[in-house]
Amino acid sequence: MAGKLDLDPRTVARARALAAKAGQPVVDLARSHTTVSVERAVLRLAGVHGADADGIPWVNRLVDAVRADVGLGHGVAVPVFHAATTTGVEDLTVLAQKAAAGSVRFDVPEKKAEIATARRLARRAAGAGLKIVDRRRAERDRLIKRFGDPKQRPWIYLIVATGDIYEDIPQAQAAARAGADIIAVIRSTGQSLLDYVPEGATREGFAGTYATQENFRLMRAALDETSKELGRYIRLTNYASGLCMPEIAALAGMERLDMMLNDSMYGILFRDINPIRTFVDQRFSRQVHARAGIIINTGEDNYLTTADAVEAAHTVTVSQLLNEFFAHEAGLQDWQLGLGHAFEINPDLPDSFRLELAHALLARELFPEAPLKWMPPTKHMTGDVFRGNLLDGFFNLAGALTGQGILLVGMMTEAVVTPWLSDRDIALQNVKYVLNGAGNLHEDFTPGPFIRGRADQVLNEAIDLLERIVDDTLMDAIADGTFGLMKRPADRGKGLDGVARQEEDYYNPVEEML
Amino acid sequence: MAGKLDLDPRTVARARALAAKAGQPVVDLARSHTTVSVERAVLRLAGVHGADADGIPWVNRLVDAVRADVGLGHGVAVPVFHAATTTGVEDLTVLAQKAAAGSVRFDVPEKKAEIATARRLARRAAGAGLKIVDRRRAERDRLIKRFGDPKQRPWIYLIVATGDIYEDIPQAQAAARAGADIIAVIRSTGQSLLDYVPEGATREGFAGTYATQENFRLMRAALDETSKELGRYIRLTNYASGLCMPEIAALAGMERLDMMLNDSMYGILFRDINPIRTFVDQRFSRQVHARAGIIINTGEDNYLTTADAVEAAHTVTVSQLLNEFFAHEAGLQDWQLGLGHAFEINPDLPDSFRLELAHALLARELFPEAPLKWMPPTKHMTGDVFRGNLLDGFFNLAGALTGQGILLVGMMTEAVVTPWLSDRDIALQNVKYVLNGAGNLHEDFTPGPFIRGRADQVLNEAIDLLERIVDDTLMDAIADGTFGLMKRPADRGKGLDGVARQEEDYYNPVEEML
Amino acid sequence: MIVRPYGDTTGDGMVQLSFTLPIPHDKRAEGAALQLAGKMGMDPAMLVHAKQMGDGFTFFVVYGKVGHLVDTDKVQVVERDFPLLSAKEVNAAIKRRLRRRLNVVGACIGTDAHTVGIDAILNLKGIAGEKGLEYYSELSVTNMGAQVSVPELVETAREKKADAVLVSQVVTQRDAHLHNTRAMSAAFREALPAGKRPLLIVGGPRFDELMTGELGVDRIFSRGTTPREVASYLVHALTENRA
Amino acid sequence: MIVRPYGDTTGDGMVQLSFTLPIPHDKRAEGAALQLAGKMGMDPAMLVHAKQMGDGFTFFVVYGKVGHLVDTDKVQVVERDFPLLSAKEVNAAIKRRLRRRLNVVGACIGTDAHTVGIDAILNLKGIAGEKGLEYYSELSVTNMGAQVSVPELVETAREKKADAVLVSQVVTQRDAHLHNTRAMSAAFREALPAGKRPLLIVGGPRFDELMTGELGVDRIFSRGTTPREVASYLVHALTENRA
Ligand code: B12
Ligand code: B12
Ligand SMILES: Cc1ncc(COP(=O)(O)O)c(C=O)c1O
Ligand SMILES: Cc1ncc(COP(=O)(O)O)c(C=O)c1O
Repeated sequence: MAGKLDLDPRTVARARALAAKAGQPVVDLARSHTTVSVERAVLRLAGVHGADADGIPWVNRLVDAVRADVGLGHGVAVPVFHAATTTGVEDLTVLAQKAAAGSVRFDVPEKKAEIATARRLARRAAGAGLKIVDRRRAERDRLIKRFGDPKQRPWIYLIVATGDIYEDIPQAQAAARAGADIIAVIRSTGQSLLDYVPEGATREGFAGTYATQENFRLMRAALDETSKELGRYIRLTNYASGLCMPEIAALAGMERLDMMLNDSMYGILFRDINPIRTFVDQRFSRQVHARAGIIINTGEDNYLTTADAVEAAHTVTVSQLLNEFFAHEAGLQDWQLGLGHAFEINPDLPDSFRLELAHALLARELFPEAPLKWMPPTKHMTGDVFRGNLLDGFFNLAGALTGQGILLVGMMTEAVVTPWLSDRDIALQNVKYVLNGAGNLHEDFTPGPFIRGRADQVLNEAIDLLERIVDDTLMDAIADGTFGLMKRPADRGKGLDGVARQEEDYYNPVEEML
Repeated sequence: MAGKLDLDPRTVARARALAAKAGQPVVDLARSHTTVSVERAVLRLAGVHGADADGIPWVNRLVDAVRADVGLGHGVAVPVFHAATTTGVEDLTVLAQKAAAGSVRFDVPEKKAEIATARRLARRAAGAGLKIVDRRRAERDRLIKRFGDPKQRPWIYLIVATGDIYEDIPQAQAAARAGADIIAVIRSTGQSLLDYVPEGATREGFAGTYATQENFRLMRAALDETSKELGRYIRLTNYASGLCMPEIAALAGMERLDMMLNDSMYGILFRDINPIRTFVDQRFSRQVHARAGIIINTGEDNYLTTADAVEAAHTVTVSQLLNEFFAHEAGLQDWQLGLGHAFEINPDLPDSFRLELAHALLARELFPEAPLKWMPPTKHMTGDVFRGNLLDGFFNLAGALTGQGILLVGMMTEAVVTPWLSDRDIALQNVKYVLNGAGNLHEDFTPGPFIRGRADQVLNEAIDLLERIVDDTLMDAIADGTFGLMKRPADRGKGLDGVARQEEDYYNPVEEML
Repeated sequence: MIVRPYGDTTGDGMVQLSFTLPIPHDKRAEGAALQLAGKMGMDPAMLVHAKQMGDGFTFFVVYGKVGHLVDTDKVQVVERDFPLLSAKEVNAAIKRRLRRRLNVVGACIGTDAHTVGIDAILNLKGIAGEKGLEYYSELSVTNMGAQVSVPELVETAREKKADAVLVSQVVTQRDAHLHNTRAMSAAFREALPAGKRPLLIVGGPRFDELMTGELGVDRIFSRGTTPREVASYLVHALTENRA
Repeated sequence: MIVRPYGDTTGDGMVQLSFTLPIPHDKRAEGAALQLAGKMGMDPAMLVHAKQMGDGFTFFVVYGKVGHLVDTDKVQVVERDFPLLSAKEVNAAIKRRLRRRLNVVGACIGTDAHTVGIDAILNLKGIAGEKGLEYYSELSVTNMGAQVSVPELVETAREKKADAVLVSQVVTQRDAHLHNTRAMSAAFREALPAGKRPLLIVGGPRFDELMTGELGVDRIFSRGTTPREVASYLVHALTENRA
């Protein structure tokens, strides 16, 4: 598939080098900070679970208590396990309950031996969590071997979002039976700004269902059944982005989710989360994903819902290069990089479809080993559902012609409602028609000067922008509205108070083992 | 556009030579026969018009009277004009009325001078009719110069079919405003089996509106207005095929229709009209179209509604070659040959879209100068209107990719109702999206081995079939169900009694002047 | 069982509706569209798309909730009230009970020239992998083809001593299929006394199978009919009820 | 004026309808679909498509004629009851009548993060070629962005001495937009006495503009609103009625 654009390898190499240069300061920042959510993720892996009567998880209570006593900068592992030893309360969940009741105080031991003991215990506990993650990964490998991967590329990705996990399950199963390879359960609006992960099975989300460990478990179990029934392993996706990225990543690893939405900048741009908080959280969460064998999906498509898809095409490329750099740095392999892009050019623009092909092919050829995630039209969808289904058909065709890896199925009711059962069925029928009837059309697709020229232009604009970012720093670029027209200064945004600079003696048993 | 398939010019030449060989005996047959409708067409051009109280046109009454007295074999022109001279009734319509009342008898004059006089008068009268045709053609040229041709290829062809000419008119105008370049008024079901042309403005057709001279006039006048309003000449189409092909061709010429459905075999196959009747009628009608500068549309698409579009692909090619041969023989130029073909492959077939491209491109490259008419999916359309609109979109794309000349716009309600106003609007929006966004995709379309191989295969199958037809005669092939699975023996079918062998002294002033 | 339409949650009652009103697009037109949706029982109704077409028409798409309940127990359907037989069983039943071949005459009447449907039922080739009635050795089939006039049909039915007449009607504009069917059944009633009248069967994709009484026919077949169903019905109606 | 839906002939009353019923596909399900169409006033109704989805659901497409009449004179719409002013006129009117800048506070409230709509109204960039309210020299605009809580909004409005509060709501699932708007207007009623309360304006693509009373707001703007309309309304409501 690669090689239709004749991209100059030196230009490509230069783009990558610039991205690394632009990204490195952010990596340094991430390595030198921690956040409440990173620490809670450690405790979740170490076995803390459940929530208090108000629904606030014990991990939150525990981290808040530690933080009140000694701050976050040392990491919570040592204070917590030290307290466990000194109090003799080995069950951390019980410890958290006691801490919440004010009957435990935390401190950072001074003695080398005490530190060593606390660290050892922490490592053992967190190791047990990672072992679950490893077991889940092996289980996935086994199930894929048994049931098989989808027969075709792109894999077909469908959204379920009733708000009620018990409605979601049959809908997801129906979607899989109708041809979906990947089910994504969209979260309730607003969850990404909760600084905790809700607990239990939930039935009351708005335009999405809460991401909880129990919901993950229920849906994964249901899809395992369906995988068996269909003889095809159905992947499950959820969202890491938000204030709880690291924790959700840990839960996803422990419940065998297969893909996670995880973008290095989405939270900053589209949820107004503090940039530093996001960069720290995304790094840790990606390390966990790497370990869990989870494919990440980045969020470049979102830029084109606010910015113009032609004018801002190069910002997508820049962001993909940055996401790739950050992902590699966190240990993710190329096959785990579901880099995002989207079919969002104004359909009234002359040659709009060919411009889409140019952009999609550029991404394909810049990241030949990555399972690119191709997002459907949303911005230019209207209440005209007949036209909507047509646009989605051409989106599907562009996906097939340019060899995309993951196809998020577009819905004719995009501008109207979250997908109905029948919308999904109509949409899948659309995908099937296109892939079956025209899926091999790439054999007859040899981009001419228009498409090649446009791809070159976008790549060059991306390089120009990267040069500017290298000069000004990525943080400033984000503050200036470079991506998706959103202006997000580094000292603003939600969740900044959950960030702490790592002290000399910062210890994180999970990071150590990743 | 041409040359993407690398067809072997010798193979193509061989196919054409075979078609000529297969068609010649039919031409000989057509030249040696006449029909009631050919003779009525002559009289219409000579100025007979109107109908009796039962709605039976005076041309029918007159031809029937002549026939009863002297048979058809001499042509009606000489007996009629001889009678006009001898009775002194110069107005032929009055003569027809008298003939119907039984007060005139016809005979074939014996004297050379009488014959010469009758022929001269006939020539003059028919010449006046042809002059109207010529004037209309010049008028069209002028209007096209003034208002311009459509800006894009393919031209967009839309059907109107309310059954009521006064509903048709605003709908046609709305369609033109919305982007149609060509308006076709479909006829009422069953009109093609009427052995006369109804008179006057009509409001009671079933699934179509009667083709009458007055309806032609009303619609053409309305579209002239709209052409002016839009600064784009809107073409008008109707149907010649049927028992009255020659007459309708004459009326179309006199009322400045721009295109006519006119196939050499459609009437035989799909209306069970006698083969000889059809071949005679089509030849004369095409001579009239040639004079009128009318583009014909052939009906190969229909085969694929009854036969399978993949199995029978080569029968389409054979029929196109035959239609071309007959058309050239009748004096039509390449630019007047709207040869038909259609997007009718079962959409569930793997690579169905690429097979469509192969077939469409084969037609394109076999007839590079002809404005091919590309017909939308009908057979595999269902009540699922959402899927229908998608299929139509891919049909539009195939049309653009393969450079079709005339695009008959598909309707999402194909399997439900004759098109609603809103169906046409949705359909036009579909066409516009595809042509605007992907109309130039042919630049990036370079058929690979699959498409090239399929085109070759169809062409070779066509040659094999033509060889068989040359051996067995075309009449036998038609009798055997070669086209559209319809079996039509030469001695059966409707309208056979309206055919007569030409006598030695057969005279037809119109044919002489064409 | 009582059910409601289902969008994405049990009981949400959601439906999609589109239509054109013969008025230009403005706020009042949108209100008019919502008024219609309201009269159809949509509440709340969301007008999600409005587009003017030409001067005086506007197309609307409306989504919304209907309050109507659907009671599946009150649904009237023409359920197959006869066993579905194999070709062998059909032939055997006719042989045993009728002791002669059963005569079938088929046609598209009126100006309708859509023969694919009736051919699918009658011709050897059949449809959907099932052979047509010509394949059944105990059926004698006359397929008159398209655009057959009612008098011709009656004449042929009489001549062939038809046990059953099968008529196809595909064009429905201005209710052509209903008019033609009524004309056909009336002609048979007029031409033949009750006992001598063949079984009248009509078929086509847009018929309502409940309308037999109104149309004066014995049975109506609609979308997706297969030859076996028709053959089985013939056996049931002609050898069980009558013979 | 009395009108009917238009398919292809005046007065034909034709509409298209689609929906899902939570039952498997069989003849009874088709009858159930027709029953629903009948209850919606479609007669005759043609069931033209039915497709089972999964085990227990079937999707239907129905075409048919509705008898309902639409009376355009009875349509209630919120017509623009104020003149559409240019930016110049807006500024001049505020200057003349208010003698100070008019304070506007805008936000997406609740968990809604769809800022494109409110940004289109407020930000300089505007929409559809029209500049947003920030462009108007006599308007002082505070755009609080997305996911703003109601208490924050009330607080900011008080602090900025807002003359008008502009709230956007795009997500409508489970009527979130209605709940959030009601909560917002209730909070303002609670926090501020009648005379001190800012003008409450809410907007979003799925609002019904007639619901102001029910939602406790002064005005609702829906699909396709432009900044000029909003500015003109502000002038009308704040300088004419109140000042
Ligand atoms: C093929 C076709 C044609 C072919 C017909 C060739 C032929 N020899 O039959 C051609 C190209 C000639 C044609 C022409 C026209 N057609 Co046409 N055609 C179609 C098409 C594409 C498919 C119909 C078909 O073959 N279906 C497949 C068969 C197997 O299905 P079926 O007929 O439903 O039959 C099944 C059942 O209904 C049942 N059944 C049917 N009959 C009977 C009878 C008995 C006794 C029994 C037991 C069962 C039974 O069993 C069958 C097997 O399951 C439809 C659109 C569509 N996709 O449906 C339009 C369609 C039917 N045509 C239409 C029209 C208007 C025309 C024209 C009148 C247009 C014109 N004015 O020129 C012409 C003229 C035809 C005429 N005089 O009748 C309209 C009818 C609109 C309406 N509802 O009134 C349609 C719906 C297209 C449209 N949207 O405009 N057509
Ligand atoms: C862009 C977009 C996004 C972007 C938003 C970026 C941003 N910064 O705004 C992103 C990608 C982040 C996003 C995310 C989500 N989205 Co979203 N999104 C859209 C999309 C594609 C376009 C919306 C848009 O920008 N329209 C253009 C603007 C200009 O139009 P407008 O909002 O109608 O505004 C106009 C008028 O309504 C009016 N107006 C609006 N507000 C106001 C206020 C006032 C005071 C006034 C006077 C006028 C006014 O004036 C404006 C100009 O004319 C729509 C689908 C669609 N095509 O409509 C889905 C859509 C709105 N999203 C939807 C959903 C569900 C979500 C998510 C909740 C999904 C999830 N669970 O993850 C998330 C989360 C967002 C959240 N927490 O709210 C649904 C809502 C379904 C429903 N009806 O309930 C939609 C309809 C898609 C769908 N079918 O599922 N989305
Ligand atoms: C990368 C990424 N993360 C998260 C989300 C959704 O997040 P939220 O739950 O905040 O709406 C998206 C939505 O498109 C996304 O692209
Ligand atoms: C060549 C040709 N002539 C005529 C017709 C229509 O003829 P009728 O009026 O007999 O239905 C068609 C219909 O598709 C056609 O293709």
